[in-house]
Amino acid sequence: MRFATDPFGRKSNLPAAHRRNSKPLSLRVPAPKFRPGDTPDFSGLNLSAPGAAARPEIDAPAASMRALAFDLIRVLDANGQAVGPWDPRLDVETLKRGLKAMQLTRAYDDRMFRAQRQGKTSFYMKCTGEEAVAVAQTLALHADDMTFPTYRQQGILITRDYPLVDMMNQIYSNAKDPMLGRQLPVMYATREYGFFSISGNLATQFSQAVGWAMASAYKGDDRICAAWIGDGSTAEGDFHHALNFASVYRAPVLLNIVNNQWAISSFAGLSAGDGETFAARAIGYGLPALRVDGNDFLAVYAATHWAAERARANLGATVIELFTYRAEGHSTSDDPSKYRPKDEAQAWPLGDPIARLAQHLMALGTWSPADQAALEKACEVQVRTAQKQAEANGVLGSGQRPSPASMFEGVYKEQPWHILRQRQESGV
Amino acid sequence: MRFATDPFGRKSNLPAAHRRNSKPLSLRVPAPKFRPGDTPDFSGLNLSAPGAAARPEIDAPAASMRALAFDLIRVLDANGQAVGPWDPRLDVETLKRGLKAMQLTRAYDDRMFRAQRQGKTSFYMKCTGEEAVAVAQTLALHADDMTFPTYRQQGILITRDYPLVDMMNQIYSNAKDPMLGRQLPVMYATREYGFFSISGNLATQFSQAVGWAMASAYKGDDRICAAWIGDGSTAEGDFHHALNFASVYRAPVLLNIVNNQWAISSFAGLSAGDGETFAARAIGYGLPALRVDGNDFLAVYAATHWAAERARANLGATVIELFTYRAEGHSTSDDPSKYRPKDEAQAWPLGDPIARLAQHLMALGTWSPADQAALEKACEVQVRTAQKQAEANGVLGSGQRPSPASMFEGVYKEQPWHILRQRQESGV
Amino acid sequence: MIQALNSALDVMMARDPDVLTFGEDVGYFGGVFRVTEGLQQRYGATRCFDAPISEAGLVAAAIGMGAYGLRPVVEIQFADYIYPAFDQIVSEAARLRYRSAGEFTSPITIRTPYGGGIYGGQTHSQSPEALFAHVAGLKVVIPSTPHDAKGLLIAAIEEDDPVIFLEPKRIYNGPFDGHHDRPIEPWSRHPAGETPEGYYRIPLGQAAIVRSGSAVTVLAYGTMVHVALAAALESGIDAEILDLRTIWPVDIEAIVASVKKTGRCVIVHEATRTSGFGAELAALVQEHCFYHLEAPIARVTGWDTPYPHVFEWEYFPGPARVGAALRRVLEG
Amino acid sequence: MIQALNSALDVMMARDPDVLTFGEDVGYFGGVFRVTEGLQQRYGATRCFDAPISEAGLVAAAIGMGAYGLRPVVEIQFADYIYPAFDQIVSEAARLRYRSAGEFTSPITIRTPYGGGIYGGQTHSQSPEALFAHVAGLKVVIPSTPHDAKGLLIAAIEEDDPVIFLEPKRIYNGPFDGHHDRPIEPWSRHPAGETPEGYYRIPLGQAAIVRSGSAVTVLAYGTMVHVALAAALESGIDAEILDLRTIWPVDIEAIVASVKKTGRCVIVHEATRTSGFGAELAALVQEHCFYHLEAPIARVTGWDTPYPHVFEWEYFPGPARVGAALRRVLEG
Ligand SMILES: Cc1ncc(C[n+]2csc(CCOP(=O)(O)OP(=O)(O)O)c2C)c(N)n1
Ligand SMILES: Cc1ncc(C[n+]2csc(CCOP(=O)(O)OP(=O)(O)O)c2C)c(N)n1
Ligand SMILES: [Mg+2]
Ligand SMILES: [Mg+2]
Repeated sequence: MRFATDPFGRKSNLPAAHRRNSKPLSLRVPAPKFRPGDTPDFSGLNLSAPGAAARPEIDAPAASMRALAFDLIRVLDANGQAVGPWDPRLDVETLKRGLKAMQLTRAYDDRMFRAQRQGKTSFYMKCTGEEAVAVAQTLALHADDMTFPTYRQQGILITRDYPLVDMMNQIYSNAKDPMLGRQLPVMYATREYGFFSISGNLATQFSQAVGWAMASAYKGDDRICAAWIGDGSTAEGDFHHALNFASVYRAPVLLNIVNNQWAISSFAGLSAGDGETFAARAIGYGLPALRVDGNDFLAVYAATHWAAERARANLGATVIELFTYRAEGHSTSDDPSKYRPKDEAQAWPLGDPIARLAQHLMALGTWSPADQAALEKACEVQVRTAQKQAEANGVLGSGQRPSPASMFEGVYKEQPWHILRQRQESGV
Repeated sequence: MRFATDPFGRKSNLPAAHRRNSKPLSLRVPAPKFRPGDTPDFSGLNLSAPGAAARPEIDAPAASMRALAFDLIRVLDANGQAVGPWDPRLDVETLKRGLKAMQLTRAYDDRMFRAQRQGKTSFYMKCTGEEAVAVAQTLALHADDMTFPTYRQQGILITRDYPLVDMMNQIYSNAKDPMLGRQLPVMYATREYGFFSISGNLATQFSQAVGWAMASAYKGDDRICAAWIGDGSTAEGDFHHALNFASVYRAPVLLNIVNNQWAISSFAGLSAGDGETFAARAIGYGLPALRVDGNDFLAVYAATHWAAERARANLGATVIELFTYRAEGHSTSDDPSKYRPKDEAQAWPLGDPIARLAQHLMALGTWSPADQAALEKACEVQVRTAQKQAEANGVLGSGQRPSPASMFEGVYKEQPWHILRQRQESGV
Repeated sequence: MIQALNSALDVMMARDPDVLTFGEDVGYFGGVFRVTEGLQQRYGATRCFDAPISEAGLVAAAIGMGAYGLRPVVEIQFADYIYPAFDQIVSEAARLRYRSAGEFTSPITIRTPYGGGIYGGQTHSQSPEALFAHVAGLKVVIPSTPHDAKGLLIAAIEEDDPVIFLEPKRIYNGPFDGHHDRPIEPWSRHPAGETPEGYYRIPLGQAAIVRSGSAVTVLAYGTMVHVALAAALESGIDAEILDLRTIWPVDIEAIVASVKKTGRCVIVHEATRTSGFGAELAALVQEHCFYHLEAPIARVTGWDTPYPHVFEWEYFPGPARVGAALRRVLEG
Repeated sequence: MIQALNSALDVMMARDPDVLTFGEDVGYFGGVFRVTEGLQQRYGATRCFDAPISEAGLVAAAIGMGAYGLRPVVEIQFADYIYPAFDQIVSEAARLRYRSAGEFTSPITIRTPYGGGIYGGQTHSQSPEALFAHVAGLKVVIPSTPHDAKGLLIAAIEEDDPVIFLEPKRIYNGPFDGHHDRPIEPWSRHPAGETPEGYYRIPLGQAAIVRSGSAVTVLAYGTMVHVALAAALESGIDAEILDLRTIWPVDIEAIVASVKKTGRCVIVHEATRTSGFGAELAALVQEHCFYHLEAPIARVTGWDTPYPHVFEWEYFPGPARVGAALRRVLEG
């Protein structure tokens, strides 16, 4: 039993009949379709028609609905009409609440972004164009359902009426910052509002959320839990752990993938694999997957509600891909014109979530351009008022901030000897 | 915009129409069907008929062959006949080579297991019942293709004619141990034979293999690479990283999941998710998946060869699930009768890979029970002869071992000052 | 020590429905070292269960459960396999209280067998305690007897902060003083082998003086406590031996009091030397006792190599090496 | 320093087709700190490319490439995000040569910006060097000037063992001595800001005496070298300042020679104190220079808390704190 020699003179144990010359291999490095200078063209995008995706019963087996991982759930059509089985048939009050929360989120983002540019804080991150994700999803959950967000779901807090002033206090690291000045701006946390501490380390919350849901199930509670992750962050191991644990223990959790197509300068093709959807990841875990137009408030609401009902019925987790577009830079430290066409956001065919919901309300005859202008104005005023209040507590660098001694507290429940001595050494 | 109160007296922002009483949740902890004392019954198992699975062209798009992730590629039927499109039509010489390598692997395992029981080494791991995986796959690769194995692919070394004596020297940590006594038994490594250093840390090799394949592609080489992982180990993040990187960079790598249904005492349901196959994991990455009867030498060969041709043609990675059964304990430290029925291995409907290939050869008329008995005897003799030679170099505890000073070498290419001083301090 | 740890889990699961435990092979099988044996039978599969082979996943699940309000105890099968969970432990569990200003905490316990002496090769023998001692927000506990193991594990589970609980697997079944060539001693013959029934706790952060002496202070923990005792006995040196029990926050008062008394100090651990926890101990001792020190502080440790299978006893810092250090420091 | 690092990569990619580099956002965009700017254009997308957000995955890929025979250089976007890759670094890259008896090696370089001073909060400010110094098989390098950065990075890429290359991001664009309230100085005005063109190397393992003195030895690296210089200048103390440059294996001869001369030692680093690399330095110094020491070795470090956003300058061990330690040690 000796090795044969293959055509390259190397030893080979492959039977001669199957041996072949092989051409040299080459490394494929994928790249986005459009770079600065290119004209973005999304016409090749394969989007399901509004109303086309099927809506299974919540207790249908995951294996029976694999197609939904490749379709796109859409409710609003080009005229702002709600169509198809996923229409959540929301009352106008709820629609208006959603519109207002989205508008407020956008106004808040704009002010805080500007505040960073004015040197009032070190950093900020907007969710422009993605407001429907956090807002519609929060509305479709109970108020005491738990959330494990990323830094781009400020809309949860806003929808749950967490005080804007407290959010701003955090952004400013000022004397009333609920995070005591310890955290980078946007890293909110509030137990009362069911909003888990945002981590600077991507993806870690995704598998933690599954643990929270397991705990809720273990205790016979009836609260479920939702987690969010970015398209780029799905490449981390935590994503895999989350789906596996959620599947194995049938945890009552919504695993939301916010596919805004960018991860700083990296396009979604670096984490999605070979042209596949993110929702398709769920298939291998036996989890149902819904792929949703993330800029369609009604579709997002409906999918979330479906998944929440499924979780509440003890049927386990659902993976939801929210297909959207990051309309602005990654953060105040980013300049997207360096890596993508300037006008790509405008070219995005699924539009803007606020404009589309407003259009729907108008199509229903309960909203007008004047109403919309008034809402924009009202939100701006509300944000400005809050900002004034927050700035009275200080901005970064103003000196109005939590006591420096507090920096030595809370590492542990009780301060151990070494931290006490370090505080003494520090002289604060 | 205030919170409403839900029926539980908790604040809720869900519109009244959608609010519902929910029953308490409960935690699902999955368990295997059979435990000690139960009678194993695999009759419910959904196995494709031999010959039934379709065989696509190697350049077919992954999306067109998703069904193969749920089917089972089988070639040998109950009578030992090769049937269907996956029949690799191997010549008799290759079949006999495979049979011999499997038989030798089994004989080697038996002797080394016994050696551990005799106190000649600290530890051993068998691959009984899974021999077709390493042997058929190795035969379907070129001899200089790279392999990133787990501890259960000793069959690769045996198929590639790595000296048995050297394998045993490693098991005994003796004076001629190629690993210089540094490693737990079974942690072989040999560059010449294209066998990567086995890691005690599960799953790490899976994503490393993708890096190797990327390097080969980057260099315009024509060698491809294969990696193995156990069913249980797929739960590690490295599994996810491997599939993602392989997909993104279209790496020429075979990603083999050896589903032997057990991970020490844990059943495959803890890593497979909700009743799903392991092959199905590939779908979400846009990778083709083949699910194969791992005890069917011909099916394993054919699937591996298909995937290798695909990789060589620069079409990227394939995920192969090898469905088999771990017929013996996890290792010499394990007692499987503590957690599964004693006779479960016998009840396994897909039989034993050696017996099945022998049956096939007999059906072809080129093999007889007497030939088989002679082969078994010959393998036993070969192993015993090697064992004698190896034991002449020492066994664990015999004192015949590499020089203790060598323990301070190879941490770095050159010995730094601190390790030199530690060696001096140690007095060796 | 296995029974003591099992009893601690049993006691806490009986007392507190929010305590649950999971890990690889810990459910039906009761753990590869049998620490969770019988718990699934007693408390049901939802309170003691198997986890996928995903150390990061199971620690993350524990963090989520802790955020909910439970007190999960997870097992990492070997300390050598804790690294996949490193990010979840270091970036998440350790910092959660601080970063959320107390909104969320991580009252979790991570148990894991560690250390060598069992011919486990480089991936069943490691001692990673220093890596965790460096991380603000973690407590690190290492018992050296069944009595302490039970009391400390109960205290760890009751802690409102994350605890890394390292179990010296070489002494799971009996004290081991490094004389690998002598017959194995069971815990039943050791005074601290006996474990009181029911609930008791040994507060974290308190060292124990396991041998009083005046010539030199030995700082040790885990298996090395027994090695140090043997070395003292065999060398006839009047060593005072401190069993740190909690690595961090360490009992600085006990250390300083002893070294000020003896004027000399030997530190013993099994982990690789460089940047090991012995370095911190040496730094602390010289910071606090500089003017009392009569000789350089000596470290007796594992060598700066992976743990080599066949050189187990050349690697292991046994009583001969500790004895030599004691003599050196006395001569110093 | 950015340009110097970029130049090191450029030089090595031009010299050796087996050198390639990848990481999150390093390809088209050139890295969030622009260290890889222009390399994709110059060498093509298969030699400088974006990786998925998977630190473990990209380090594993590098290990596989290294096993093949390449010399990959990977970037971890911030050192704070290196923990997901911890297992691949510690269990795999570090031990591969040893465990395979040299059959396979890991000639890989892991570059990552580290340290605070940029208002980055707790996940853009960490200094994890001690965690890697504890791991046998790794080398750890930290430059403090553009000149060193280039020469050291070239040496690191040429190393046949894995190197953790930590880049003090606070001094990417200019030396920073801790006086955050003073105008920013660019590297162009600093003598070591100039970088020779083309290939040159600074061997690993050699410290540099950046200031001679006789009163006290300061051991520092990275940004802290500049802080220590400022402290010496401002205090008027005749301090000898060593820039370690390679953290491990450290230049023990340079350290011992200096401390034996001065009899006093102050160690400065930004990482949390407990079990930080300063502990190892303190232990080594007292082991080697005990009889020459006239005062306790002092450590000036980050506090044992996460890096707190608004307390950046209370946390950062600036020249005032270093100066106080110098005085304390001189009085000691
Ligand atoms: C573990 C880790 N790696 C890298 C980073 C740096 N980083 C911060 S945000 C980001 C991009 C995330 O993209 P995505 O997940 O798509 O979320 P998006 O920003 O688009 O909402 C990166 C790489 C990090 N914070 N944590
Ligand atoms: C990271 C890590 N975690 C845990 C272990 C302990 N361990 C060794 S083998 C094993 C089971 C592996 O099962 P599987 O992947 O199915 O492979 P098989 O043994 O069945 O071939 C476990 C849990 C390990 N070696 N490494
Ligand atoms: Mg994104
Ligand atoms: Mg298995």
